[in-house]
Amino acid sequence: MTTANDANLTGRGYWRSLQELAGSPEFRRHLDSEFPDGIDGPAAGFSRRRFLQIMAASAAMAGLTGCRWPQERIIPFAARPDGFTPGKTQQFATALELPGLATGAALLVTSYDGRPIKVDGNPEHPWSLGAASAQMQASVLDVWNVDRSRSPVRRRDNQEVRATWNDFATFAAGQFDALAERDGRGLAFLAGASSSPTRARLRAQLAARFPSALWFRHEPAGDHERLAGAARAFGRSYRDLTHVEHARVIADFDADLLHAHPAALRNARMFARGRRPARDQMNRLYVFESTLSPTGAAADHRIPLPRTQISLALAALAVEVFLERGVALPDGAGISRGELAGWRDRVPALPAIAALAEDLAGRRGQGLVVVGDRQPAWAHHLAAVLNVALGNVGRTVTFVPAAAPDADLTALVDALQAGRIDTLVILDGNPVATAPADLDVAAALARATVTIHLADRLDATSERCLWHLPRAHYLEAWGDALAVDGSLLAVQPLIEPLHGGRSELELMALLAGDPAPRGYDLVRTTFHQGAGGRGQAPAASPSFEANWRRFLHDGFTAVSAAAAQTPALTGAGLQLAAAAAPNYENLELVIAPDPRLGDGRFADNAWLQELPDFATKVVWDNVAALSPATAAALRVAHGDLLELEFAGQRQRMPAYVLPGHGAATVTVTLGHGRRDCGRVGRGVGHDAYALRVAAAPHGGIGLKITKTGHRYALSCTQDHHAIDPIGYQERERRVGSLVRQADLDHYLAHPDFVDHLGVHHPPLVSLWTEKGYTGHKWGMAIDLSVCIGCNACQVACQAENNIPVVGKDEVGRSREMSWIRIDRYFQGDPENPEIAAQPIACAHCELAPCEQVCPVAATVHTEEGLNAMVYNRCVGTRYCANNCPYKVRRFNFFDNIKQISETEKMRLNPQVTVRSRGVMEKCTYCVQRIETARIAAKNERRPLRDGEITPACAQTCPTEAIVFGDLNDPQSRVSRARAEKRSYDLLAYLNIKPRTSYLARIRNPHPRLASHGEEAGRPSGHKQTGA
Amino acid sequence: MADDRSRTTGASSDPVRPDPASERVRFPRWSNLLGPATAVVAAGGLLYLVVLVTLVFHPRNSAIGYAPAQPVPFSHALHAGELGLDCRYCHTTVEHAAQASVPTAETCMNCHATIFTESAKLLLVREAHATGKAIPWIRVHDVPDYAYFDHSAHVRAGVGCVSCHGRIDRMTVVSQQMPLTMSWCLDCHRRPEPHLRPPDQVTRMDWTPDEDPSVLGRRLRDVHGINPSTDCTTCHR
Amino acid sequence: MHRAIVLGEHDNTAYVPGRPTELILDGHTFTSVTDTVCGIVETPRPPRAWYIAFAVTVSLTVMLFAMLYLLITRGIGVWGVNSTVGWGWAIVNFVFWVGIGHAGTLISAILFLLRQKWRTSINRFAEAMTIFAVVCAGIFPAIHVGRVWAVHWLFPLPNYHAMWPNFRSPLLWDVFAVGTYATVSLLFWYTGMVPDLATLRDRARTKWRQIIYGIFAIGWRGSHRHWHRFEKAYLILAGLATPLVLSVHSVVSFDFAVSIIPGWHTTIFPPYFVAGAVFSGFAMVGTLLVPARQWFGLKPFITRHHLDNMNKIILATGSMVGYAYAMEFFIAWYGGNAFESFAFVNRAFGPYAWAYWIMISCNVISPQLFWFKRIRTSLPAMWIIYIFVNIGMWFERFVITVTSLSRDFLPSSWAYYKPTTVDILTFAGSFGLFFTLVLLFVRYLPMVAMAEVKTVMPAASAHGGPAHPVGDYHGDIPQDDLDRGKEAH
Amino acid sequence: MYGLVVEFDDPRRLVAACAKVREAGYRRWDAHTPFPIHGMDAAMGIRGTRLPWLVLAGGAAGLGAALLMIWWMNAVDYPLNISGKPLFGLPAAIPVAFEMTVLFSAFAAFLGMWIANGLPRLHHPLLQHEPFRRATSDRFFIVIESTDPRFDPQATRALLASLGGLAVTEVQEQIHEEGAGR
Repeated sequence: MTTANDANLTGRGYWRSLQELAGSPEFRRHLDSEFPDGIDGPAAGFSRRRFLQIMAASAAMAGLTGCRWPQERIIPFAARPDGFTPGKTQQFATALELPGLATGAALLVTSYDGRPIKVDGNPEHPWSLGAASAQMQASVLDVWNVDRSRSPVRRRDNQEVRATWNDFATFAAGQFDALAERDGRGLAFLAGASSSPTRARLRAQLAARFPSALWFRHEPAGDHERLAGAARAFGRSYRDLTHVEHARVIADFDADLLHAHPAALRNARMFARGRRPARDQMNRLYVFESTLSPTGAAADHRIPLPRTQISLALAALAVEVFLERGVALPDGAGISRGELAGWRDRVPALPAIAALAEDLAGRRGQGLVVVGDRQPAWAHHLAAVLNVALGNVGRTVTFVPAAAPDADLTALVDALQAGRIDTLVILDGNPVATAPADLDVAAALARATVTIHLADRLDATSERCLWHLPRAHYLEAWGDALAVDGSLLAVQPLIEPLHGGRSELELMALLAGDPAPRGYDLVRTTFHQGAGGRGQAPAASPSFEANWRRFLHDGFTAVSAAAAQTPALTGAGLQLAAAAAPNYENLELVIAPDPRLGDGRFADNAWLQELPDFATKVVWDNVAALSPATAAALRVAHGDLLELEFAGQRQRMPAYVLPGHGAATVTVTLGHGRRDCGRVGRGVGHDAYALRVAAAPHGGIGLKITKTGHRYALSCTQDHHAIDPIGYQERERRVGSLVRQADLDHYLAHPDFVDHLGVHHPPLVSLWTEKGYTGHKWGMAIDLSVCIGCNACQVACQAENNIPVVGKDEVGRSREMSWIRIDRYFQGDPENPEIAAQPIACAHCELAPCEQVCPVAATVHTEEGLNAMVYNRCVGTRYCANNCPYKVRRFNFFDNIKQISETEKMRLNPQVTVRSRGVMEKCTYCVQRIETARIAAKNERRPLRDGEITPACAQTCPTEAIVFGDLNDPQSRVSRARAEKRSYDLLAYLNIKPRTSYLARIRNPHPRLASHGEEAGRPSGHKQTGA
Repeated sequence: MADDRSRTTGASSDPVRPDPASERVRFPRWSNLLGPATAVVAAGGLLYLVVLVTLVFHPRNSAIGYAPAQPVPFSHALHAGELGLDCRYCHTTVEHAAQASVPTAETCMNCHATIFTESAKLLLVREAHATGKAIPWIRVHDVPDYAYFDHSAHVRAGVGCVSCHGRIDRMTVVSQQMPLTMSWCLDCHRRPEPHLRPPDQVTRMDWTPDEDPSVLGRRLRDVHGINPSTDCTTCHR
Repeated sequence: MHRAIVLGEHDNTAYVPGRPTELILDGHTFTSVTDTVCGIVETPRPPRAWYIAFAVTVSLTVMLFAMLYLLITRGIGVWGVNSTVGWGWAIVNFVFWVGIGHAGTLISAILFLLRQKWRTSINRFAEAMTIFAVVCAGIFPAIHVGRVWAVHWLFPLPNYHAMWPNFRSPLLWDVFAVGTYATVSLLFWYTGMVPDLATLRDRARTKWRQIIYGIFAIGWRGSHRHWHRFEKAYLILAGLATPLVLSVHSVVSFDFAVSIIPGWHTTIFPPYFVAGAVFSGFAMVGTLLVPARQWFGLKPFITRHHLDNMNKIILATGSMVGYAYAMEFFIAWYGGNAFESFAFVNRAFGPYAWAYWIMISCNVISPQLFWFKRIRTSLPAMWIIYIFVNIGMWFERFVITVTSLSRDFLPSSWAYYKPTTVDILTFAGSFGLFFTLVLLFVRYLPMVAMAEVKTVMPAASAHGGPAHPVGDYHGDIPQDDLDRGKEAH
Repeated sequence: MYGLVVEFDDPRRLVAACAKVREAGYRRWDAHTPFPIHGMDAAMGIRGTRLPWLVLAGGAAGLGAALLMIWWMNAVDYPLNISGKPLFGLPAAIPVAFEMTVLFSAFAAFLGMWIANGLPRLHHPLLQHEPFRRATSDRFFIVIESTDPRFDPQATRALLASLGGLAVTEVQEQIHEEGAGR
């Protein structure tokens, strides 16, 4: 049933009600655009939900007919499903496997009238804890992308011919029966990494039907090294499972433990819980990395190194630990003290290593050494040895068995070239676009007679395959996956496939000979054979149905703690592969998946494209990042268009001078510059695959840089323009008072240090008697100690509040729309600076400067102290934005909502008004959630409970840095947070009384190490810097 | 040279002689009325404008009485009036959701499976029930999309259906009875007493308090702690 | 008696003790005054220059409206403003034009109350310019809002949202201040013009001129019983307009001063804005008068003495503005607020330094040249300085509005503002509108207040000697005036 | 006939003449000049106008209206918590109050003056009197209306002639149209 709210999905309803509009040009433009070419996609395969969407849309689009405002239709169900209340959101548990990680994340998806509109973490699941990464949350947008492929496509003499699944079924029947005749000789499958048990089961079935079929795996950003390392250490491939809650000393070697790691969400949460600023209660984080990651920013000690030198730093640690600290080598270490001694002169000498060794050795069983996927296998092996030796295994780290990776793309290409394959089924991925540049997949594909590609878009690979099959989005299909801890996750659809796509599982089942596979049955069967119903036939076991229902309801079945394994070392030999350090003549290239777009699978996602990169704050682009010293040495300026040459491959990229980047190292990120994706991502940024070679997938030494002489315009949400000396000095001077921080010792000595970092001002008094707030008094506290700047809150806010995407040019003009932004400041030594992240959103000041200047009272205070922004009253003078000291107000310079397709409008949150052109908008503390909760409480005649209301940003924050609640309730979490000594208000001297306050950042450096950027931490005297 | 001109004319004391060519225009006597006339017209026009805006263009006139023909000629007068069905029999979610929700074809068929099974009027309903293809009703009470109204909040507080929808039980074709303007909403949010009734009486169309409604209203307010807010965020999100 | 001759013009700028300066030269009589001033309006065809100028200004005006159409159909985004710098050229232009609109009323009202006889020659022109400037100014606040179609919400009109405007907002004060200023200036201008319209009516040759001027002259007969009330009303209007002049730009300055933005939040703004407004207003009057007196033979009325006086005022106000700039800096430093002091350092040496130094050189340095009488009385020199002042004052508003916003409290949101073509063309268009109105004015209305000029002519005094401006009742007349009055006869 | 008119070309003579006419005890008479002449009020015996009081009243009305409006709209009808400020604060009300005071007084002065002068009046016998055309340029006139109690065609004409003007002429009520309409 559609409602008034549905109509505002189009944002138009918002206008109609303004009688004044009738004459405006706006109105006329609507008339033109009033009758769009209906809903994208075929109307075939009507399901109830599908029907609803179409009716909803058409209702929304029922044009401006008649002089009254337009007629809206009410479309009731013919038969309403149980427990479904029209206009109320429902939540379903499901899961998503992020590219390359082969581990599922447990999710909770919000659905409105059958339309998935928001993705959150599953709070029940121990490895998600209600948090969700930016990518996970943005994945909902892909369902509604208009450039998804609409039907199977068959290629006949280079003509794309639309076909149907039936056509394919008939074709497949003939083709694969024939293959089955000859045991599947010449048949090969190419798939991505996946943990799905059902996929494993179906693969077994396929293997049974085609015994000699070949399997290959392609993951541009895979974890081969990790698995290989574990295999060497323990004799079989494992994934290490980190238990940060037990760790007091964390050594992160290029692992980005809190952000890009498979267990990042729980790691971040546990890391944060271990940061209580009290004696002996704070963990200590050492990070060795080449480019700047959120983990690095959160570290107590961050040591920027070229990627190739990081494993050597690890070796140095081993030397220090075993030789200097006298830690015994464990059995099966695979190396002797003598051999270790031989490493001494081959490893770098770093002061941090000694301190780290001391900490680790001093805290047996409370340390944690993790190594990243881009480090060589031997480093993973060595890390395992260290963890065993330090007694960490079983406490801070356990191991989960993982399937050994199949042969990789290189092997496939060889096989194809050798003509050993005539039928290739590509279940996942886009090898043509994402293969190393020196691997000609396209040509190889041509060697096979039958190539079948299952993909969500007609991409570069599809164009070279005989068959393209539309792939169902994970929110449209049944499936399952294993979480990082090995627990079974349910993947269940929230909506029928919009474009008749099918899942990987269904395709596999089809090829395995099942004429009409249903995802539901496939998963159910797996569940029945596994966790669910111990082998008995479903009918036979009464408990099964219950288990199954419970499984779908919870979204997962927990694993027993016993499942955590602590395998023994095999004693396989440890070889140190020392690499020469790069220098300015011989630079090092680092190729990493993009923190936002991953390996490129999210390239068509507008939210992620416009999400500022954590370090560079660049949107709609990727860059070649290098440190200031390197840039100076190479005479490269910020924004120069560079020509990168590596291993005979060339690519142009803009230079970004990034403080704290590894020396003589250049980092580029994958996933950008795709030519074969939809409208959103096509040609955005620069394709880093062009620099990749199979031999060195993560780059290496030997990069050459030449300046093209061209400049390149980057759009950043911060430092919009090259900063002049005056501005630079001022910024340096202010940061200390904006982001207040201190080392633990200093904090314990001077708990009130925050008060000495702001402007010294006379007592703040108002000229009038201020309004008291009885009843609720909403407020927020943000703990800078634990905010790692992962951007999750920004995407959560975007999804919850229908925040438009404006594109590269507009951001370049400083017109980004995000309600919450994460300010990132560098301080101190440009080569290894302090990095501070500070989330900023409307602080709902009690004496809000924005309100008094609005001539039409469009922004006013509520009785609970919210700074309400009334869009339908706003005339758009922008005075409020000018007068906002935090600059958190956002203005609709154009009619942003008209930019997005009718289909995408289906995912807008009907609880939030869609803002039209010419009105101001800003963070509302998610007032829609407050009102919904309030009404619920009122209807039940009970008071609101603390924690009952959670804004989207707080809900998704992996580190619980954001706390929201009632300041009048002394027991509420937010009140307790604000009661802390280190709580301070930003720009307090203005006497605006913000409702959002910050908890100063407390760092826990090793006492013997002079903490870098210490001037930021230790207030030298009472300097008057800003507020 | 401009200078010269001024000097010469300046020097000549030759006065301006009325040019015989131009006969002097004489304004007739009635032209003296032009002044007062303009004043009257201006004042009158202003008044007219005010009347136009405040009375004629007011939603009271544009919105009230809006009664579109529905795809199915359902008569509330018959069902709610004569048969005395309770509102909640069909509008099932009104007490616990924002939307009262229009009944499903199933609901209709609960009765019409057995009575008037052949009626042509019910064709669409039977079809909907059979095919699952819903009936596209036309919305009558349509508040702007940026105004968020919650039925449950009002019904639980004891605001009678009549207060906003009028005597539905007398309508063969449903029509809008109230302006549904912001000021109209505010009136009740500021003085809810006259519209409050015991929650169990909410759906009674013909209910009248046996005491002074405002007195009862005040009591109900105290009992249920009803204090409607006039904060913007109460309705606008 | 002999007079110094400069450029073939009588130089009446010399101060001769004991003898008031002659304000009307070339022995003009009442008749010749009427002939000269009315002659301009009555010539069947104006000089070709007028047509050319008119064609240019009209096309600029058309462009202005084209830009407004673009703005209203596409959105504020067609301008250069962004989330950090929410106000750009639109507001700059608004303040600029309002400022220009100050000279007229100042000349008519304040100089009137100060018994400055010399004002009579230029006040009509200046008042006209005021009205037109305010018209141009009025456009910008209206169109700079995001939803023009809702702009009437700024007025306290009854509505069924039951909502009222917020009277705490300086923008609302603006609505009232500028509205009142425009209205009162118009009344003042029209009142003063009625007797001259009557003159035109009575001289009119053609039927339609008689009818149209007749209607606007509302039957003025020069009855002295009317003159009596007329003078009183005029005096009162002058008395009202004087505080109004001061209030308008004070209120405009509140838009900035009442905010909390460093560089805006300054108590010196009201006086500083008013001085600046007078400064720019006189510059604009001069810019127009110097050519006008040349082309329309008004040199005997708008004499070098008049221009000299105006230049002195420009020198005075220019110095005030310069003092204000200095004082801003001093207070920023002395106040000890880090944000405030940075705002000013940033103005002078930050990304917008170029604008700041243009402002300083045009507003502070160039008018100082008026200390030299040679420059003060040289037509080309003063005209060039007028132009500089106009430019400088526009940049002052730009500097205040944009630099303060572009770098306020949080360095993370600092941004640079660049105008778009639309911004530029809109501003150019507003000049088109302004000059179109000016050209129409000089073509169809008396440029000099004849009735007032006549009162300051020697022949006008009942006691002989130069009479006193309208409204001046009991000023006693120095002896030698009487003598000169006699010798004139 | 509307009245008798004498024309002058010199303001000084006019002033003297006016004094004489006044001494002669006429009431319905007037002087017409292209510009206000100093000393005429005394010569003609014009009493000060009460216009200032009207303006004062206008100003008071404006001030009252403004304050009342602001207080009622922001503090009574829909009180909103804006920046935690008082619902009605005099300082914030001053600018608008001031402007409305000025606006109302200006209208009072403007309208009051014209209405008191009986203008606009497009039709008037004098405006049809040919010589009178120069009354707005360079000539000065004294008019004695025939409706004045002391008016006597001969005596009045004699008096006017004695004033040293240029010429004494008659002004007709109507030039064309229905001859003597009254």
